[in-house]
Amino acid sequence: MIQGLLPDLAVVRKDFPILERTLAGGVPLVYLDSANTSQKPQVVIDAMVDHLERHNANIARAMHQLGAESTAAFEEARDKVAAFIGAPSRDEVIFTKNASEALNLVANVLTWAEGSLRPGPGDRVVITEMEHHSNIVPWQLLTQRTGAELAWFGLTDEGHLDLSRVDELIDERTKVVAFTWVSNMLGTINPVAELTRRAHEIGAIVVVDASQAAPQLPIDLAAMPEAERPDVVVFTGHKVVGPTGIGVLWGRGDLLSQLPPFLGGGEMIETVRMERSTYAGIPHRFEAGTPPIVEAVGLGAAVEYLAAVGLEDIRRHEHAITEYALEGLASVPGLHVIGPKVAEERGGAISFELDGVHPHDIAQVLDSRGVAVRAGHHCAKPAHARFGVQSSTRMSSYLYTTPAEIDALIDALNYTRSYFKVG
Amino acid sequence: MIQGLLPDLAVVRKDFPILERTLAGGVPLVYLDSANTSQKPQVVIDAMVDHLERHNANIARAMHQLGAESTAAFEEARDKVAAFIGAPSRDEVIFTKNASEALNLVANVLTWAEGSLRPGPGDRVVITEMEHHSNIVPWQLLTQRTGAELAWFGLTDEGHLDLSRVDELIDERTKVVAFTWVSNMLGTINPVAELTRRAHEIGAIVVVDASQAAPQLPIDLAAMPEAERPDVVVFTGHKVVGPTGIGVLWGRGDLLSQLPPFLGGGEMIETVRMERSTYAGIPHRFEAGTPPIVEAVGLGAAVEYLAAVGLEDIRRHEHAITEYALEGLASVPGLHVIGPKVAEERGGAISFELDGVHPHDIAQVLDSRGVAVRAGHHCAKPAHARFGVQSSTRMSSYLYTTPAEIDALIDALNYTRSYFKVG
Amino acid sequence: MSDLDSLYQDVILDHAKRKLNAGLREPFEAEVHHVNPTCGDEVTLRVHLDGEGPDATVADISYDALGCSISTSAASVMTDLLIGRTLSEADTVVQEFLAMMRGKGQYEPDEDVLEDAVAFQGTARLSARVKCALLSWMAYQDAVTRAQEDS
Amino acid sequence: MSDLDSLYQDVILDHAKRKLNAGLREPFEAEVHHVNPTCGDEVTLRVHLDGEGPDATVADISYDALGCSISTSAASVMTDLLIGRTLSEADTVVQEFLAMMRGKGQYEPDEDVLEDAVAFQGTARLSARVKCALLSWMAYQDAVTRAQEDS
Ligand SMILES: Cc1ncc(COP(=O)(O)O)c(C=O)c1O
Ligand SMILES: Cc1ncc(COP(=O)(O)O)c(C=O)c1O
Repeated sequence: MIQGLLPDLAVVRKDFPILERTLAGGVPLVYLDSANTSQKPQVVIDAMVDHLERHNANIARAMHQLGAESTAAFEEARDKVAAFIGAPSRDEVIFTKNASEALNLVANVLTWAEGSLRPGPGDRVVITEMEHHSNIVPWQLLTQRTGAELAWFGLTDEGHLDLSRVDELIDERTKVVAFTWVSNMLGTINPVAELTRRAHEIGAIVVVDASQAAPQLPIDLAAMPEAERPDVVVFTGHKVVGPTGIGVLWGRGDLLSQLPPFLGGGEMIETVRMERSTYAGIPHRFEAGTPPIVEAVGLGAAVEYLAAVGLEDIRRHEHAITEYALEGLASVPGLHVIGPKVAEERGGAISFELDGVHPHDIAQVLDSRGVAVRAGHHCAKPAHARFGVQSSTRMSSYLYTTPAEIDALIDALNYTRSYFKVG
Repeated sequence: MIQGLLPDLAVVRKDFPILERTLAGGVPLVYLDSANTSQKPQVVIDAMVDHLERHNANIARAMHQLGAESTAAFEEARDKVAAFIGAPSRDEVIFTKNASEALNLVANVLTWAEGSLRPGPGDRVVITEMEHHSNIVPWQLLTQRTGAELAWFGLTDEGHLDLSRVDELIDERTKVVAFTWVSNMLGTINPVAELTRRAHEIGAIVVVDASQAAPQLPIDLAAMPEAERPDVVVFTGHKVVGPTGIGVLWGRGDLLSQLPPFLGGGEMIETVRMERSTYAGIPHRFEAGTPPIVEAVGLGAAVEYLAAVGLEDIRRHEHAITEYALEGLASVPGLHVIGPKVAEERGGAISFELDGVHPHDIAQVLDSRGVAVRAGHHCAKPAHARFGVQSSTRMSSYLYTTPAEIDALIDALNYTRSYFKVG
Repeated sequence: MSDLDSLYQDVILDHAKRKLNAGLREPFEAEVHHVNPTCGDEVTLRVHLDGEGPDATVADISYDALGCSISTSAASVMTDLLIGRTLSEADTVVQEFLAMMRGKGQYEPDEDVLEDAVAFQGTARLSARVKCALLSWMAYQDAVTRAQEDS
Repeated sequence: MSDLDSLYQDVILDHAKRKLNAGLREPFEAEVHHVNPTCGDEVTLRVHLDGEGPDATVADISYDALGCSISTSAASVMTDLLIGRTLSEADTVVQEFLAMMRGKGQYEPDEDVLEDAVAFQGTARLSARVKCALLSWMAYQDAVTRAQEDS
């Protein structure tokens, strides 16, 4: 018996209508691409439908009853998201369109900031080699535009951050340290508290990409000692069983309040004259235009659902599945996992190579058996380059994944080897 | 009998589940706030539910069957939107999160552009006094950041653009002319072809905010003579019976291809190295991160629905309702419409003042009778300032609006007068 | 009483008409300008304090308000209640008003403290209008803070 | 034939192994580098033309490809088909190939024109893999355009 699985796994699976789907040839779906996007429980879909069919109206601006209902639903979603991550204040929760926008928002407002917040020539922005492109490109653009230097943590052969150069990278010149909590390619869990403490010692701003962490790790920002609490944490709705079209930026209130606006228009203003405008306080300052209303409603239902199942339990489940998967993958001849080999050090995304078969071809054969994985660079080209590969195959589990699905993956991988006559 | 109403109005209304709602006290909903956001037909909701329950996956990156289905659905939505506005090429259609982001996108990439596309000191950006804040603030930010001058068309007392200064405003110093097709406050329809021709003569880029036009005017970009076709046209999903969380930017391909990226990350890249990245072509270059997938599916269904009803018929319907509403409003003592008084010159949003009663108080009394209108500055503070008012009340109709609903509005306005004992 | 009548109680409509203490006056230690960004309602408000610390007296509150009957009457009621009190007495009233306005109509206000201002219980039930009623009260708090900072 | 077998036809797996004409060679008039941004597959491709205008001969196409069996075999098949033809003959083949790949499996390709390349009909049915098959063909078109621009 595998320890740590969700006790009600069969019930949880029933919450996700898509898991009943069959694919070409009548084969059942084995969805192992949750790090790419998660599936949605009925309760999220129903919340969205109810909103669209009964409460739809624009928010804030509308005084009528539908407007009040819609506004209440939107702002309750903010409360729910704040509770989900233990935000010290609900007004520090800003809705964006996805995690990528949230990261770009931070990089942009720092580019336009006045005074010492703006990195300039001689200053440094530090990222890591395991970042998703969405946490690389915005910082490349910022440093190109401001003249600051871009530097990064390299990786060890085991797929951890190489912290040996930490003193060189994080010194008084460093203005921003941005890194991922959990790698979407390697699965690595990074030492958020330790890195944040280091960065805070020299007064740098810490931006954490929690896109892969939020789905599977309990996060309680208010419970973190201030020195170890990042200044900004972002994640994306569609990976926490919510809809697309919404992301979350949490930021320390007194930092956000000092930053200039990102996009202009709609409710982000205090007053507008033709010559010049003044801007609203947070969170509205950073929410230009009609926000993702029905998406917020869906996201609120999503994080409530995850909280009801229990993040600790989800974490344990992911851990059990990951351990089982690592064992299974180790049994496939010629298969090499890239990243930490121990479940304790990683999240549920596992990338691997299979000697003699290109990831695309693996994914294709797997797909013919209903097993959905991702093949490619997973928006982490530098991390692939670091390990000398151009692409990889990635399986990623979630709270609805069963050991039987892992068995199906391993079977399909062995079948792939025989199909392409390798080994 | 009122001429021009949709022949199947009763059937159309049945398509919109929310119209059956009753409000506090059992009064039926009279929704006259469609310029703020439109209601959604069942077919849009169903398309979204079907996607979430059966086809949900991330796009582009996913090789598996769900991924292929989801990608196909997303890209078909692009085709449908392209058809809806008669885009010369479907790759010129870019999905944003709303109209505000689309306008900010343009202003931002022009700010970062190289060479002559970037407005600089000595150059001019021209807007108008009737713009929505979302088409003012981005240009204020651009001109503050680049040192270009911001100038604007004033308004006539009738609520039209004052074109008497056109030669002064649009000359060889002018780099960008940005204006709304239909005003969300005054209802005014602006002369897009004429202004665009003028601007193109001196080589300026023309950006048109079609947020209020797309819902009610047939748009066929390919059919416009090139000299009169704007370079960029934007609108927002939630006003064309689609969901929130999605907007549309159409831009001339050879212009967009010369512009730098807006947000960085995800699929907007060609290749990423730690030092530097190169970027994908359009439309992907401007779609960083996971796009609004289920929202695109909903928007595709929405514009298909509008096309099936027929934009010409919708236009005629709006016209008939507007004419009927203008008559009704004229019958209320002490009521003053702000903006053109003739239906021919305007869209279906009608703002007005009522002597002795503040717009909020009007909206409140109306709401107690189920009539939902908007009160405030409608994100058009400068236009209000122009007419010496701080706020106004606005009714706005759409394809589901009936003459009986206009009657209900007029009754409620008369009741408001007696409630507050004016006149 | 209908919802509408409980919102527009006579006390409120009366204050909206009479606008007690309206107009900007000298002397003052702080002037603030607050806007309700959603609707554009505005208030410019001045406070004049007499003395220092919590025992200082609110010698005057003068204002210029543009807004709906809820927001203008709230300014009128507030100035009528607070002028002449000590800062700490005034704060008790303000806190009670805030508690009522944030109570969604569930909070039982102390009528002895709020006097005419209890009429805003009907507003507290309408989330969209709460901001209207709070506009001048928030401006007052802000102005007092600034007046104290500067002294 | 299963979908999988119709995708991975022997011809294709064979070309993926043999990689005809692989490796970068001199002389060449143009070199291009194309990437499939979705998956990272890459090809560097050179063309060497002999003569001018549509009657010029495609004297050589050399390449270095990193990718799946579909993308590498497509490069192999293409070079095998096009080298030695005139530009206009080659273009006929390219157009026929593009038509088939964009036909979602519905297009009836001319086997006389496409020869081994008809094996990619199975790929045309899988929208996610069409880009793999097209990578080197698009690179070839681009390279020819550039070679002609520069001459
Ligand atoms: C004319 C006009 N432009 C822009 C917008 C902004 O649209 P969104 O809030 O969806 O970005 C609106 C609607 O609010 C509008 O009416
Ligand atoms: C670690 C990480 N960061 C950022 C992102 C970007 O998320 P989105 O595409 O929703 O913006 C992802 C997912 O794609 C991710 O895995």
